[in-house]
Amino acid sequence: MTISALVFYLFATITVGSAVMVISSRNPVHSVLFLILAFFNSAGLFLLLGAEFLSMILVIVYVGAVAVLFLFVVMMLDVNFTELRQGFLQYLPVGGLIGLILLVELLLIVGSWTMIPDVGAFAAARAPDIAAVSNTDAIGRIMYTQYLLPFQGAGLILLVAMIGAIVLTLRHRPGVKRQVISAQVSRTMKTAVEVKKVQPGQGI
Amino acid sequence: MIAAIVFLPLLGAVIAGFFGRLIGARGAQLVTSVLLVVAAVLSWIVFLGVADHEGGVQKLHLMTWILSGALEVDWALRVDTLTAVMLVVVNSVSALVHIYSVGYMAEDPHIPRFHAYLSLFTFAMLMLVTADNFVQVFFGWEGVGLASYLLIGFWYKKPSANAAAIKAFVVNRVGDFGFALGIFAIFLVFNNLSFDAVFAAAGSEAGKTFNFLGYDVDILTTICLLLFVGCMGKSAQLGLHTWLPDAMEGPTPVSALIHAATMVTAGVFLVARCSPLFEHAPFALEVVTVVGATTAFFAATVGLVQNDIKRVIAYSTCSQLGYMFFAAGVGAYEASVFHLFTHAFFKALLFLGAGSVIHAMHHEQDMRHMGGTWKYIKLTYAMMWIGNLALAGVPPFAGFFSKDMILEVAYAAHTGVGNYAFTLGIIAAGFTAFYSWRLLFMTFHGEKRWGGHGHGDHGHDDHGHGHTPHESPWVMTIPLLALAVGAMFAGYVFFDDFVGEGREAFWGGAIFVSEANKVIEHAHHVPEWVKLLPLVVTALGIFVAWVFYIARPRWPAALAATHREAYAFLLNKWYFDELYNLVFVGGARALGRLFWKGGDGLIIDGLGPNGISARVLDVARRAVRLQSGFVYHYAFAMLIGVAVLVSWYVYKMGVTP
Amino acid sequence: MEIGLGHYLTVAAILFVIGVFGIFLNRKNVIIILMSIELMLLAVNLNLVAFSSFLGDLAGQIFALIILTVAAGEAAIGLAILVIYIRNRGSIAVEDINLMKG
Amino acid sequence: MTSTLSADLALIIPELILAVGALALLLVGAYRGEGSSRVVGIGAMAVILAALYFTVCAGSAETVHGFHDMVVIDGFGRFMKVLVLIGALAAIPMSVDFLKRAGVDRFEFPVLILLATAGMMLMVSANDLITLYVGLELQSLALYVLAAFMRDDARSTEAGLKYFVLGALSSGMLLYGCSLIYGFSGTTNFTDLAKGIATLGGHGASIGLVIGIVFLVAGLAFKVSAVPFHMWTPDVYEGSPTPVTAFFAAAPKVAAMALFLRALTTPFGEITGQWQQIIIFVSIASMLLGAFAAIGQTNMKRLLAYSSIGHVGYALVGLAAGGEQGIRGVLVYMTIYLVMTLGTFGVLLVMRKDGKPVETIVDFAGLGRTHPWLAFVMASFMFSLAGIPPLAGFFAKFYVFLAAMEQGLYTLSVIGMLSSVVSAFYYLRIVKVMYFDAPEGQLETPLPLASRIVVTVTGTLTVLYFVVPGALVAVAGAAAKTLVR
Amino acid sequence: MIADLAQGWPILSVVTFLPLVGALLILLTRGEGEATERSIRSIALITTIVTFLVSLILWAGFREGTAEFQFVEKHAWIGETITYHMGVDGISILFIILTTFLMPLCILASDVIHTRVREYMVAFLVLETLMLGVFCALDLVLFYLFFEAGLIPMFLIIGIWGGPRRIYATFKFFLYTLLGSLLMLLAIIAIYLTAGTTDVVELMQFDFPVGMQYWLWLAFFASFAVKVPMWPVHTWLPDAHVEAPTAGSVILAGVMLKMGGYGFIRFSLPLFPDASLYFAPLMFGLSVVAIIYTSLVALVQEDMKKLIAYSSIAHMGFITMGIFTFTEQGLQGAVIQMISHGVVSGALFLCVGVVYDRLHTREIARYGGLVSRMPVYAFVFMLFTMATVGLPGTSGFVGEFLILTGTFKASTLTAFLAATGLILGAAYSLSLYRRVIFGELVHADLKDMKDLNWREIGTFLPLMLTALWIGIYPTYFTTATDASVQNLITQFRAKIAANAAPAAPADAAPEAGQGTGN
Repeated sequence: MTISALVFYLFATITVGSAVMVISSRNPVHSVLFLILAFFNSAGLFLLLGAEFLSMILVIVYVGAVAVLFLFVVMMLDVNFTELRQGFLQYLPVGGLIGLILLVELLLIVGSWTMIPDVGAFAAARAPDIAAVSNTDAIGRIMYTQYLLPFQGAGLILLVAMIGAIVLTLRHRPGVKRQVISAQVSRTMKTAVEVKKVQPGQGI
Repeated sequence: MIAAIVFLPLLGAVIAGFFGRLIGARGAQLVTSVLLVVAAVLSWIVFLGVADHEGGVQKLHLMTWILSGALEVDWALRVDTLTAVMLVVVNSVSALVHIYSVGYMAEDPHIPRFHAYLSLFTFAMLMLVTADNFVQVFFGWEGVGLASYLLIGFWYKKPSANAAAIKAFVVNRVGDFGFALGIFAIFLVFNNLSFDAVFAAAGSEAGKTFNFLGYDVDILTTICLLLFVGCMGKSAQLGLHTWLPDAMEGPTPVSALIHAATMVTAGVFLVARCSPLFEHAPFALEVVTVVGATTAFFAATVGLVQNDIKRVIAYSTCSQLGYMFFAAGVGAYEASVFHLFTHAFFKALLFLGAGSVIHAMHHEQDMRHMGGTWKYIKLTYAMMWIGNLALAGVPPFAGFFSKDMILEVAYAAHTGVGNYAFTLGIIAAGFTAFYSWRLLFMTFHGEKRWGGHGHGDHGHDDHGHGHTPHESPWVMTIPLLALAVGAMFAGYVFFDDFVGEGREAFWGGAIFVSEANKVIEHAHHVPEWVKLLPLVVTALGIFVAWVFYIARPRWPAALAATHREAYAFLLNKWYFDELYNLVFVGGARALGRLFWKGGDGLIIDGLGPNGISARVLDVARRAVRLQSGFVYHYAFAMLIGVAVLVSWYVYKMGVTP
Repeated sequence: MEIGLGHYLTVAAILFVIGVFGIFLNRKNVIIILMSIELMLLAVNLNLVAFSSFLGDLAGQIFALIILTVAAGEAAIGLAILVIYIRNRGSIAVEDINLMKG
Repeated sequence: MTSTLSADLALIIPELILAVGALALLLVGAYRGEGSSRVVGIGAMAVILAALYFTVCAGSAETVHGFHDMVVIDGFGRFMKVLVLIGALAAIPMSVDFLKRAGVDRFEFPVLILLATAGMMLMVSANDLITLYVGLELQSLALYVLAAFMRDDARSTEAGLKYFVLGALSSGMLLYGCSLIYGFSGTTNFTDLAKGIATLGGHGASIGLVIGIVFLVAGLAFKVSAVPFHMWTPDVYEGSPTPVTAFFAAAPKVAAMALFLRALTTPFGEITGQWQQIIIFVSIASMLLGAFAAIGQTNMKRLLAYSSIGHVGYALVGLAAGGEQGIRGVLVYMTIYLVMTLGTFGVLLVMRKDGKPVETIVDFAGLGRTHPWLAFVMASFMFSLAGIPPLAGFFAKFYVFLAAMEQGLYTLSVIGMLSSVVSAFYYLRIVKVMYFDAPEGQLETPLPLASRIVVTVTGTLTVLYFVVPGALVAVAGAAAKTLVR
Repeated sequence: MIADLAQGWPILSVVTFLPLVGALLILLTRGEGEATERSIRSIALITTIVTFLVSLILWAGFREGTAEFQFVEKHAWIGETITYHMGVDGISILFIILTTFLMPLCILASDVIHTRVREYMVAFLVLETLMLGVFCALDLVLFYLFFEAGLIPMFLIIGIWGGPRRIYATFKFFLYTLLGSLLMLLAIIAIYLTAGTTDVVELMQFDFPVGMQYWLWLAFFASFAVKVPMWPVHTWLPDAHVEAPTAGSVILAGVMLKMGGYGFIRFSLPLFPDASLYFAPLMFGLSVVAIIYTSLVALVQEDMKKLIAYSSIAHMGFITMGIFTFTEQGLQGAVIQMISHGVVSGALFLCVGVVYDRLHTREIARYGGLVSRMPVYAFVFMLFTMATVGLPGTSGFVGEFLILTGTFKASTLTAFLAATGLILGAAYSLSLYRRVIFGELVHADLKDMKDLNWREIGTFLPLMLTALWIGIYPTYFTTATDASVQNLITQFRAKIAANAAPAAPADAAPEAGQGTGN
C-alpha cells in the first residue's frame, strides 16, 4: 500500500461519495456543493494520472465557472425546494437493479482491458517523454496543430452557447430606460438645444 | 332448308321480342305462327324424305364455335332420321301451340313476349336436336331450359310461378351438371366432341378404365351415367322430377309444348343419340332401365290422387317418360323414340284439351271445382277422350302401338331389370288408365261443382267463376283436332318404320344397335299374354275409375280416410319436395348463412382484417402509453436499451480479453 | 497493491452509473438532472484521462479538454432553458414536465 | 499525413463559409437590432447557397483527408452535405413568416441554423471521434436552443428541456462509448481504428471495443431517433415551433445518419458482424414502433414524429445490410425522405386557421375541396411516405430492401414490409380526412409564399421522381462507393 | 391497311398514357358550375373513346400466330437492368382492349356523379393509365409500379364517391391489397438479385432453383390471391363493391380483379413452373372452396351488389382453377372467362347502378316487380344474368366450359366439385333476378321508376353485344391467345422436364397428361 494508492482511494471514495450526495441530497444548494467537491477530488485523480493541465482546467472551468453557474441559478430561482425530494425511491428497485447490472457489466468489461501490444503503431498522438516535455507543454503543442479543428469547433460551440443563453433569457422589458450610447453621442446642438424666444411677461 | 327450319323460329322470336311493341300483339302472333308453320311444313318434308330413305345424314357447317387446342367445336346442323323425327315433333307441336296460344292467351297483356318465348324455345330445341356435337346439344339443352324458365315464370307476378321457374332451372342445372361432366369426360377420353368422331371411337374404348374422382372406373359406363344424369334432369326422372309438376304454373300451351311434347323428351333423345356409347355400357343401361321403370311407377302412383288437372297430366308425362327410358334401357331405342313420337301428339292433345277446359272454366284448374261440364264443351270433351285412349294404350290409338311395344321389349329383354321394368310398367299402365279416366270423370261428369260455392280457399284469379263454361274459339280447337289426328293414327302409320320390319332402313344408322342386341326382334315374338296383359289392366283401371267417380262417388273419400297415411304420402308426392326443401334448399341457405356470418364475418374477418386491425390498435395504444411524457421514463427506456444490448454482447462474447 | 487502470475505470464506471441514476431516479428537480449530466461527463473524462495516461497517448486528454469546454457550454444552455421553463411554468419538478405525451 | 494549413482550410470552405457567415450575420443583426430577422434570413440563405455551391462544385472528386486526418472530404460526405444544406436552406424561408406571426422573429434564428448546419457539415465529414463529438455538439446545442425558441410558449420550452436533458444523456453515453473505444484501441482516429482492427485481429474486436461501439451506437441512435432512443422525438416535434420541427426532421436527421454510416463503416467495417445485430434490432424496433404508435395520433407533428422514427428504421435497414448497396440504399432513402419531409412540413406551415398554425389532423378536413392543389400534394406525400408506387417513397424503400435481400436479411425485410402496411394505415387516414371529410373552417389566405414554393418543388419531385429514377441512384451509388472501400 | 397504322410509333405508350393527357386537360379547366362540369365530362369521354380507338388500331395491327411480344418498347429506366419495357402478346392484348372498352362506358355511367366531378374524372383517367400499364409492362418493377399505383385512384374513388361504409371498405381494400403486394415486391427483389434482371422476357428463359421457386411463388401468390381475390382473402371485395360508386365497381370487377389472374398467367406459371405444379393442388382446393363457399354465401345475400360481388369471387375461382390446369383449354378458358367476367360483371354492376340511381338503395327486398315498369331493363338484366349463369351462347359459358374441360383433364375431382358451381350459380343469380325484377310491384316508390334512358341503353348495348359475341364466336378471341398460350405451356413443360430429369423422371411428368385420350 503505497502513498499513491492511499491518495487514490481517498480521492476516489470522496468523489464517489459526493457524487451520491449530489443526486440524493435534499437541498439543491447542497447538491451543487457536493458536485464541487466531486470535481475537486476528480482533479486530484487527474493529477495522480499525470494530467496536470486537465486537473487545473477542471478546477478552473468546472468549479470556477460551471458549478458557480449552477449555484447562481439555484439561488436565483425562487423555488420551494422542500417538497422536491419525494418519490425518489419509487423507481429505485427496478432502476437500481438495472443500474447495478449495467455497473457490474461495465466493471467486468473495463477489467478486461489489456495493453494493446503495439499501441504506438497507430496511436493518435503519442505522448512525448514526460521528462522532456511537461504535460501542459505537450498538450499545447498538439492542441493548435493536430487538434486545431476541434479546438476551433469548441470555440464555435461556446459561441452557440452564448447566443443561445442570450436568445433564451435576455428580455427587454418595456418601460425600462436604457442608455443608448450612439444616440447620446450623435446628439448635436441642434437636436439637443432648443432656443425659444421668451416674450416678456409671458411664460413658456 | 335445315337452316331455315332452325332459324325461322329464332327470327320470329327476335321480331316478336324486340319489335313486339311496334307490330303489336296481333302482328307478333302472326309473324311467329306463320314462321313456325313454315318451319313445320319444311320439317315434314325433311322427315318424309328421310322416311323414304332418301336423305341419309346431312350436315350443314355454319361456323366454328369454340377452338382451343385440341378442342374444336362447330356450330353445325346435322340431320339424320332421329333428328328428322324430332324436327317433326318439335315443329308440329310448336306450330300448333303457337296457333292455340293466339286464343288461349287472348286476354294477356304480354302476348308478343309470350310468342317470342315460344319461338325462342323452339329455336333452342331445334338446335338441340340438330346438333352434331355434344356442346351444341348442351347449348340447346340449356337454351330450352332458359326458355322453359321464362315461360314457366311468364306470369311473373305470381310468386308460385317464379318459384317454379327457378326450381325448373336449378333442378335442370343439377342434371346439366352431370351432362357437363359427361362432356368433359368424353373430351378427356376421345379428345373430340363431335358425334361422328366420338361414336366411331366408342367401340375401341369399351371396357377400358380411367381415373375418376380417385377411383378407376369403366370409361363408357361413367360417361353414360353422367350423360344420363343430364337426361334425368331434363326428362324429370325420379329424383330430379320435382320441377315438372311445379312447372304447371306456366300457361297451359307451354305445358303442352315444353313439358309434354318436346323439351322433356330431350333426355330420351340424347340417350337414343348416344346409343353407340350406351350400347357399350351395359351397366349404364341397367341403371337407365331401373330409373325409368321406377319413375314410370312412381309418377303413376302420385298421379292417382292429384286434384289439379294439369298436375295429373304432368305426372302422367313423367310416367310416360319413364316408359321411354326403360325401353331405351333394355336396348330398344327405336321403341323409345317411337313412344316419344306418339306421346308428343296425344300428350300435347291432353294438355291443350286441359287448357281448353281451363279456358272454359276461366282459369280454374282444380278438378274438384269442375264436373258435369261435358255438355258445354263437347268438342273438348271428345278430344280428351281421344287423348286418354291414346295415353292408356287402347287400340288402335297411337299409344297402343308404342306402349305395348315398350312393355314387350321389357319382357323380351329377359333380364332382371327387364322383368322389373315389365312388372312396374304393367302396374303403371293400370294406374295410368285409372287416373286418366278419373280426370275425365271428375272434369266432365258428375255434379257441377263450379257454381260459385266453395271457392274461397284457392288463390287463382277468381273472375267469372259463376259463368257458364263455353267452348273455345276455333284457333284453339283446330290445333286440338290436328293433334287428335296424330294421336289416332301416328302409331299405326309409323309402326313399321319405327320398330317394325322397316326399322333398319328407316333409321339408317341414326341409332346404333350392337350385334348382340336383338331385343326388338324378340319383342315381336313374345307370348300372347304379354301382349294382352296391358289391355286387361287398362280396362281394369278404367273400370275402377268408373266405379269411384261415377257409380260410387263417395268411395274415394272413404278410401282416403281409411288409408290416411298412404293417401297423404301419394298426395304429397312421396314427400320429395319437402325432403329437397329441407336438405338442399334449406341446407344451402343455412350453409350460406353460416359461411357468411360465421365464416366470412367471424372467422375470416374476425381473425383476418378486423382482428388484425383490432390487435394493431391494441398494440398502438400500448405503444403510445409507453410515451408517458416523463423525462425519466424516456431516460429509463434508453438505459434499458443500452443495458440490454450490453448484456447481450457480454453474454455472447464473454468478458475474457 | 498497485493502483492500476482498472481502479480508475471502476471509479469512472461508478460515477457514470450514478449520473445515469440521477437522471431517471430524480423526479422532483431538473437541476439535479443537469448535475447528473455533469457527473457523467466527469466519468467520461476520468476514463479518457486514465486511458490516455496508461496508453501514453495525449489524444485522450485533448478529448477530455474538449469535453470540458463543451460541457461548460452545455451547462449554460441547459440552465438557460431551465430558466425560461421555470418562468413559464413556475416549477422545476420533473413530474410536471408533462404537457406532451402519448 | 502532413499538409499545409491553407490546403486544409481549402477543404472545409463550405463550413468556413457557414461559420464566418454566421458570425457576420450575427454582427449585422446585432447592429440593426430588432426587426432585422428578414435581412439576416436572406443573408443566411445566401450563405447556405454559397456553401452549397462550394460543396457541389469546388474541391476534387477524390477522397481527401485534412487537419491531420480529423476530417475527410469524399463523395459520400459531399452527397450528405448537399442534403443537409438543402434541408437548412428550406427551413429558413419557411420559418420567417411563422416566427413573425408567432412574435419571435429574431435574427438569431437564422444564425443558429447556420451554426447548427456548420456542426452538421462537420459531423458529416468527421474522421475522428473528437471531430465527431465537436460537430455533434455544435449541432445539438444550437438545436436545443431552437427547440425552446418560442420561449414564452410552455410546450416549446418543455420540448427544449426534454430535448436537452435526453440529448445530454445520450451525449454522455456516446462519450462513454468513445472513451471505451479509445481505451481499447488506443486511438480516436477512424482511419487508424480501421487499420488497428485489421492488424490486431482478435484483439481489435475485444469486448471492450464492442461495448464501446454499443454506447456509440446508442448515442447516435438518439440523434437519428431510433428505437429505443427515440422517446424524445414525439414530444420535441410536437412542442417545437413547426419550422424548427421541419428542420429537425430534415437536416439533422440526414447529418446524424451520415455520421452513423461513417462512424460504423469506416472504422468498424471489418467487424460488421459485431454491430450488425444492433442495427437490425434497432431497425426492426423503429419500423414497428413508427408504424404502430402513430396510429391514433391526433396531432400532425406528433404523427410525423412517429413516422420519422419509422423511416429511420427503414433507412437503417440499408445500414444493416451494409456494403455499397446498403449505403446506396440509405443515401437514396435519406434523399427522398428529406424531400417528402420538407414537403409535408411545408404543407403544415402553409396552413393557418383562426390566427393559429394548424397542428391537428382534424384541421385537414376537407382540404381536398377547399385547396385541391395543396391536398393533392399532401396526399402525394402521404402515399409516398407509405411507399406506394409510383411515388418517390416507393423507390426509397425499394433500394434499402434490395440491399437487405441481397444480404439475406429476409426476416428483416418481411417485418419491414409488414410494418409498412401498418404505417400505410395512418397515412391513409390523413388522405381520408382531407378528401372524405367535410371541410371545417377556412384557411387564412394568402398562403405564405416561401412554404408554397417549397411544397410545390418537393411535391413535383415526389410525384415525378419515377420518370428518371436512375439519376439519383447513380449519384448515390458513386457516393456510397467512396465510403466503402 | 389499319394494321400498318400500328407500326412505327410507340403505340403502347400512347395508349397507356393517353388518359393522363386527358386528366391533365381536365385539371386545366377552370371554374365550377354546370358548363364546366359538362366540358369535363366530355373531355373524359372523348379521351377514353380516343384511347379505345387507338387500342383498336393496336388490335388491328396485332399479328396472331406468334407468341412473341409485339409493339415492344424498351428504354433504360432505372439503371441498365430495370427498363421501361412494354409489349403485348396474345394474352395481354385482350385485357388492354377490355380496359379501354370498359372505360368509356364507365364514364357514361358516371353521369349521376355530381360532386367533385373534376377529381372523379381525373381519378378514373389516371386509373385507366395504370391499369393499361399493368397489362403492357414487361418488366417486373414496372409492372409492380402500375399494379400497386392503381390502389391510389381506387382508394379515392371508393372513399370519396362511395356509400356510407366507404371508409371501412376503402381502407380494407387498400391495406389488404398492399399487404399482398409488398410480399411480391420482396420476391421481385429476390428475383432481381438472383437473375440479375427484372425483364420478363429474359426471366422466362431463366431457371430458378426449385427450392427458391416455392418462396417466390408464395410471395407472388400473396399478391395475386388477394387481388383475384381467392378464398380466404376475399372479404375485402364485397365491402369494396358495396361501397364503391357504380363505375368504380365496374372497373374493380371488370379490370382490377383480372390483374391477379393475369399475374398468375404472366408470372407465376412461366417463372416458377415447378412451384406452380407443386402448388396446383392448393390452388385447386382454394378455388373449389371459393366456388362453393362464396356461391352459398351469395345465395343468402340481401344486398344486390354484395351478391354480385360474391358471385365474382366464385367466378374468379374458376379462373384460378383454369390457370393451374396447365392445359390449353384451362388457360384459354381462364383468359376468356376473365374477359367475359369483365364484361358481364361490369354490366351487372351497371344494372345495379341503374336502379340504385333511381331509388338509392341496393337492398333486394326493396325491389320487386320492376319488369312491369322497366321492360327494357328487365331484358338487359336477364341477358347478363344468363351470362353470369353461364348459359351457352353467352360469354359466361365459353370460359367456364373451357376451364372445366381443362380442369377435368388435370383433376376430375376438382372439376366435379367446381361444376357444382354451375348449379349454385343458377340458384343465386336467378333468385336475385326474381326478387328484383319479378313478382308483384308492392313498393309504392317503384311505381315511378323510369325505364332505361338512351344514355343507359348506349352503355349497355356494347356490353350485350360483346357478351353475345364472345358466347357465339369465341374463336375470334381464342385464336388471338392461341400462340401465346401454347408457347406458355410448351415452355412450362420443358422447364418442368428439365428440372425433373436429373432428380426423379418417373413421378415428374405433369399430371395433365393422364387419361387415355391423350
